[in-house]
Formats: sequence, structure tokens, C-alpha cells
Amino acid sequence: MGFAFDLLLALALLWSAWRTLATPDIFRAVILFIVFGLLLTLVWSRLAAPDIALAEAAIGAGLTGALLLDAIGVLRGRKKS
Amino acid sequence: MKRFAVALLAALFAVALIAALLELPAPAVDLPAAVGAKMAESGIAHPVTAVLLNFRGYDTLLEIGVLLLALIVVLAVAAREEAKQPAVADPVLQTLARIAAPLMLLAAVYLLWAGAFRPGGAFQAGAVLAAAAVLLHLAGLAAAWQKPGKCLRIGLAAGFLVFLAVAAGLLVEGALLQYPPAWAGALILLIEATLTVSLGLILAGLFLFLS
Amino acid sequence: MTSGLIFACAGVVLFAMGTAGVVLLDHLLRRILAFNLMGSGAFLVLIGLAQRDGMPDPVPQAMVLTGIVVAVAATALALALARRLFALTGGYGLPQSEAKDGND
Amino acid sequence: MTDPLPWLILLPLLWATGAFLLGPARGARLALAGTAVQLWLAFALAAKVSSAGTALHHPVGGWGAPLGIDLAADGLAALLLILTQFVALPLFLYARAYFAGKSPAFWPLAGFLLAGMNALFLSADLFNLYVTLELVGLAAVGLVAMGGGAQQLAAALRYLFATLVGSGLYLLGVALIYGVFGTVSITALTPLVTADAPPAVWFAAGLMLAGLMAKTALFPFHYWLPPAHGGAPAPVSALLSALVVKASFYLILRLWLHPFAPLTQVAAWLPALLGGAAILWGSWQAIRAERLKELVAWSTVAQLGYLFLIFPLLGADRLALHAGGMQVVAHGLAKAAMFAAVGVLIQVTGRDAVADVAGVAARLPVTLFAFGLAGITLMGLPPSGGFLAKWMLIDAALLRGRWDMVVVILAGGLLAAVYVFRVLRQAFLLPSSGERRRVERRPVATLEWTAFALAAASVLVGLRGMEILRLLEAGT
Repeated sequence: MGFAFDLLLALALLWSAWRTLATPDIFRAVILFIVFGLLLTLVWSRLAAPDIALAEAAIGAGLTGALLLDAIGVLRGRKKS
Repeated sequence: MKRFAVALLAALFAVALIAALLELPAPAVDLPAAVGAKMAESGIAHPVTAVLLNFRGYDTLLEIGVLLLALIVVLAVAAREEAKQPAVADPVLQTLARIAAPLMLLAAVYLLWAGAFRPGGAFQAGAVLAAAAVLLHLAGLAAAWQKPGKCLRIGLAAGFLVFLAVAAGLLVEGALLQYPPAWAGALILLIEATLTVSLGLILAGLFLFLS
Repeated sequence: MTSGLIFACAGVVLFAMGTAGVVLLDHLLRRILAFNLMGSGAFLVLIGLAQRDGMPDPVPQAMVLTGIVVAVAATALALALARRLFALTGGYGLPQSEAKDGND
Repeated sequence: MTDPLPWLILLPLLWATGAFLLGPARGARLALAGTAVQLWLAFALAAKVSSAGTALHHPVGGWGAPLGIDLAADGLAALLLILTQFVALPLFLYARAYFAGKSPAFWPLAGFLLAGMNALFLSADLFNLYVTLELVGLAAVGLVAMGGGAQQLAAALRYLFATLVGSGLYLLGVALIYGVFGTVSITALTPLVTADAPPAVWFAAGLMLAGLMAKTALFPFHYWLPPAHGGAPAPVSALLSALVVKASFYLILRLWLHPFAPLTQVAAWLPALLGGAAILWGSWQAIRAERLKELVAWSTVAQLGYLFLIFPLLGADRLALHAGGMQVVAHGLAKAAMFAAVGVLIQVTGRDAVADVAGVAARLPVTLFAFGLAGITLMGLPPSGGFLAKWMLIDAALLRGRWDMVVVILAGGLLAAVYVFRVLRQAFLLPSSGERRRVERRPVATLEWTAFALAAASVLVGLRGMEILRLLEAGT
């Protein structure tokens, strides 16, 4: 049971990573990256590493995601004007 | 052509390395046992925090240096960007931020306190503090930061400076960052508490100086 | 096969994907994303391999915490430079090398 | 201050933070005072290592490896520590005059850079080395970006991605090593790594060394170096070209000699082959370069090539190791001098094309003399440190019948002469046009004389060769 869940989680993680790189739209890529970060948080808790899970959710997905979203927000705003 | 070659190379590398991972002997050195044996002397009850701030505290000291350095570069580069107009105030988001920010402050204090004996610690607490600041900014309740004044600079550097001061002070008695077992818990708590504030400011600064 | 080993293998694939991405992609933000995937892959290998017998190991866990903070510092630095470059040139990519290198 | 090891790391961190808090004017003074103390500490350390005859250890946290992190200093580490502080001190004097208080980020970044390098030279823990690599890499990228122009930012970003991929490869290697052996302490690993190690260890060694080679700008990973070193402000170019690339080279040599020696024998020809290619290609590009700083930067690509020739020649006679150590020192001093001199030329003429220095020698004799002295070291003429390094390298190659290497070394010397004389011929022989002279600024004496001091040191260090070789014998 645990094995099947781990395998599915690993595949979902790799799929989200692949889509992050391959998606043509940069906004969507950032959203997929945040999804990737949340999946990675799950992986860390599966690996009995709650400290890393907390840090990944807060820093990896949260702060990095916010930084990236802000960056594309700026880029888009500038492009229009 | 280049695209195809790099992709092929990466795929071959991944397959070969995975094959190499499937048949490994047991490691020769058993560090978890060593950590367990010295836990009582570390002054901390949670193994990951003990490694992070005591056994390998020197890594953490340099890592805070990396973070401060990144902030200095962000400051130097972003200072020339023209100031952006304040974000559009969204009443729903504002209400949410007003409720969430104090709760996040509480969560940060809890995480800092919890780090001594369960998952948590200065990094997670600092990240939550930073997230609160970012949320307030996005809701239009806090402005983006301009050039930092004296107070803000001291706040940004305080955690690193306290860490450095403790590391240097302990050299009088023994090695770098060699906590006397009786004082270890108190000194680590002092470092963690100032680090939480500074990390919160630095992580928030990475966002607020840029935007 | 333990959870550790599964995720270590996933980490290898992730690392290979990220590295290829950093090398091949042109868009600066995408390269920053790819660098983050690469780092996460290395962290997964570190933890997964160390815990392949199923026992948690605090030493690599602390290392990964350090690594995550270093990665966010590098990401912020890269973003600051990319945003500044965008403000100056209006482009997402790096201009072709001015050094006559013949390598690009 | 009994033990110099931790203070060599703490001091630059302290003055870097101080410079961030107090601003550029007081920051510069702090940096100069701090670096002077560090230079003294580095000499004290070298004396201790020499008299002990073995490596010194400092267990951080008092735990000792493998639970804690050990600092270790042998002769090679002491030599690089001296070189780093010795080059940084005049360059900081130069930078203070060059920036004149206008570049507030320089001093904190330079402090973190020096702290990172000193920590790298002293660390005996593979993961801790990763953190120091990032500290050095990010500080260097920040310094390149300080210029603020689009070209500098693009160069900084290209450099950033190269250095991040390099440290990423290194990190995966560390992860594999921890997975296989359960430790990342170099001391603990050395007896464990043998020729019949599992394939994952071979992968790890390959990944770590390849990542470090990318950071050292070994051909064909050199593409990022000329724009980064050629585009940064002169004091930054000098720091990066003289010291930063040597830090990752030092680590390659260290890992090659210590935990990975049983594995690396089979592939020793590869770095030498790439090094030979770097010498020829880098020199050729330097000869063709149009901008002065580009010329000097391509010369760095070529001179780094010599360092990689030593790997197949390493052996019991230690000639190749001595040649490598000497080349690191000689090139470090000469390249710092050359970038410093070129910085003066560009500041005075207001232009940076090689053709624009025509006839400038009459007005800047000290600077041109400094450039020429540094050139003597790069060409490998006696009595310079470069001569000694290349002489020992040829000797080591002849002992093993490697005529091909001798040819490359001699050809590299000739090509270096061509690009050095290209500049000197312009400066001394060609007349300058009158309309240019009017826009010229007067040279700042500090800038000229620090460049000259570094250049003179690069030649004179050849006369103190025996001391350097004796230091390298201690515990390396």
C-alpha cells in the first residue's frame, strides 16, 4: 500500500516538474512549480522529515513562489504599458 | 540538435545512476547512532535542531552569511529600479491579512519554541514571519521597502552578528562554536531567537526590496 | 524497495531534468525554475539514499534545511539580476555573448 | 587568538557585516585593517604548519569528524591563504581609490568573498565545502553585477548559472557519497574510498570534479569567464581572475589527492587534454581580442590551462605539485597586477580598446612597467614565478617522456608573448593622436603603485621559490 502510494507520488512529482519546464505559458509554469513544491512537501513527510516539509512549504513553495509570481507580475505589467 | 544531444545525455545519465543506486552496501559510518549518543550534551532535545545548531552549527553560520549576502546584492541591484505604485487594496484580502498576520506571528513564536524538542525552529519561524510581511504588503497594508535605514540594517544583521559573537566568544574557552554543555541550551535559544527575527526580515526583504 | 530508494531514484530523474533545463532553456525565469528543480533532485537523493533502510537520519535532514535556504538565496539573487536586466533591455533572455567565442 | 584557523574565517565575516552596517567609507577602513590582520594570521599559520610538518586540525564545536566539522590546514592550504590575503590587501587599497566611496556593496561582498575562500581552503568536510562554494560563487556574481549595465548583468547571470550548475553537480556528488559511506568528512572518507568502490562513488567523483571544473572555467566550460571577468569593474576583475577561480581549482586538487586518488588515476589524461586545449584556445583568443580587459580575461583562460596539465604528472617526485602551487601563486599575483594596470589605462584614456592605448607609455610609465612585469610572469621568463612554475612543469613532463606537453607549454609561452607585446607595442611605439589626449584624466597614484607592487611581487616571488616549495611539503 505504502509502496503504491510512494510510486504514484513520485510520478506526480516528476510529472509536475516536467510540465513546469515544458509548459509554454510562464505564468502556468510558476503555478506548476508551486504545485511541485507542495507535492515535495508531501514527499518529505513520507520520508519522516517533518522539519524539511515545513521549510519546503514555507520557503520552497511559499516564498520562492511569491518571488516568482511577483517577478512575472512586473514583467507583464511592463510589457503591456 | 544541441537540444536532442543534451536530453539524451541527461536520460542516459539518469538511467545509469539509478542502476548504480539499486545495489549499494550498508554505509560504513553510522552517524545517526553518533548523534543519538551525544544528544544529551547538545542542549537540544530534537535531533535535527541539534545537528543544525550544534553538531553542524558551522554550516548554519555560513548559510546565514549566504542569505545576508544575497540580500546585499538584491539591495544593490534593486535600488535603481523606480518605485512601484502601491498595490490595489482589495477589501477581502485586507480583512484576511488583518486576521492572519497576528496568527502568523503566534505561529512563528510557537515554531521557535517547538524547535527545541520537535519539528520547527528558527528557519521555519522566520519564514512564517516573512510570509506575514509579504501578505500585509500584497494586501496593500505595508509599503514595499525602499533603501534600508540604520535600524532596519541592524535588524537584518543582528542574527548573524549574535551568531558570530557567540562563535568568537566560545573560542576563548575551546574550539569554534564549542558550547559548554551547561550553557548550550541557553546559547542556542539566544541564537535562534535573534535569528528568527533577522531571518524574517531578510526573507521579507528579498521580496519587499524587489517589488 | 523502500520509500527512500523510490524517492532517491525520482531525485536522480529530477536532477537530470533540471540540469538539462538550465542548460537548454532561454527564458531566464524558466532557467531559475529549472535550477530549483535540480536542487530539489539533489536533496531527494541525499535524504532518500541515506534513509534507504527506512530509518530517519537527522544529519542529511539538517543539510537539506541548509541547502533549501541557500537555494532560496540564490533564487532571489538570480531574480533580482533578471528583473534588473529586464528593466534595462525589455527582454527575458540573455543577449548573445559579446565575446567572440563561437561556442553558443 | 591562539589558533589562527577560525579567525581567518570569522574576521572577514565580521568586517563584511560591519561594512554593511557602517557604509563604504568606514567599511573600506575596516576591510583594510581586517585584511592586514588576516595576512598576519596566514603567515603565522604557515609558520605553524611548517614547523609541525603535518596538517593542523581544528574540530569545530569540539565534536570532531565525522559527527562535527573539522577545519584542517596543510602547506597547500596555508600557501593559498597567504596568496589570497596578500593579493587582496593591495587590491583593497586600489579599490578604495578606484570606487572613491561610490560603490557601497563592494566592501560587504568582498568580505563575504574572502570569508568564503578562507573557509573553503580550511574545510575538511564535503558538505561544508558546498556551503563555502556557494558563498564564494554568489559573492563573485554579486560583484560582477555591481557595474549595473545590461552587459554586466548578462555576464553576471551567465556566470551565475554556470556556478549554480557547477555547485549543483558537486552537491549531487556529496549526496551520493553520504548515501554510500554515511559520512562527508574527508578524513573519514580517505581510507574508505578504494578502486573497487561501488559505481555510485565513481559517479560522485565524476560529478564533483566536473562541477568544480565548470567553476574553474576549464575549457570547454570557459564561455562564462571572458564576459564576466572582462566586464566587471577593474578591482573586481582582479579579485576574480587572480583568486576566485583558484579556489575551485584548489578543491579539485585537494579531492584528487585525497579521497578520490584511487579512482582518478584512470582519467588523469582528461583534465590535461582540456588544459592543453585551454592554453592554445585562450591564448589565440587573447591575441585576437579587441578590448583590453577581454584580452586579459582570455589570458586567464589560457593560464588556468597550465594548472590542469599537472594531473597526469602527479607522483612521488612532487615536481608537478610544486609546479601547480607555483603557477597558482605567480598567476594570482601577475593577473591581479595586469587587471589593476589595465584598469588605470581605461580610467585615464576613457576607452578600452587595445588600439586606444597607442602612445600612452610616455604618460603612464609606472602602469605600463607594471603591465610588462606581469607579462614577464605570464610568458614564463626568468626570474619570475611563472618561469619557475613552467620550468618545473617541463621537467616533470620530460621525466615521463611527455614531449607533447612540453610543446604545448612552450607554445603557450610564445603565444603569451604575442598578446603581451601587442599591448606594449601599441603603448610604447605608436604615436597617440592629439584629440584623444584632451579628454584624458590624470592617473591616481595609489592605483598605479598598487598595480606595480603586485607585478613586482609576481616576478620577485620566483626568487623565494624555495620557501614556497618547502611550505608545500608540509602535510600535503
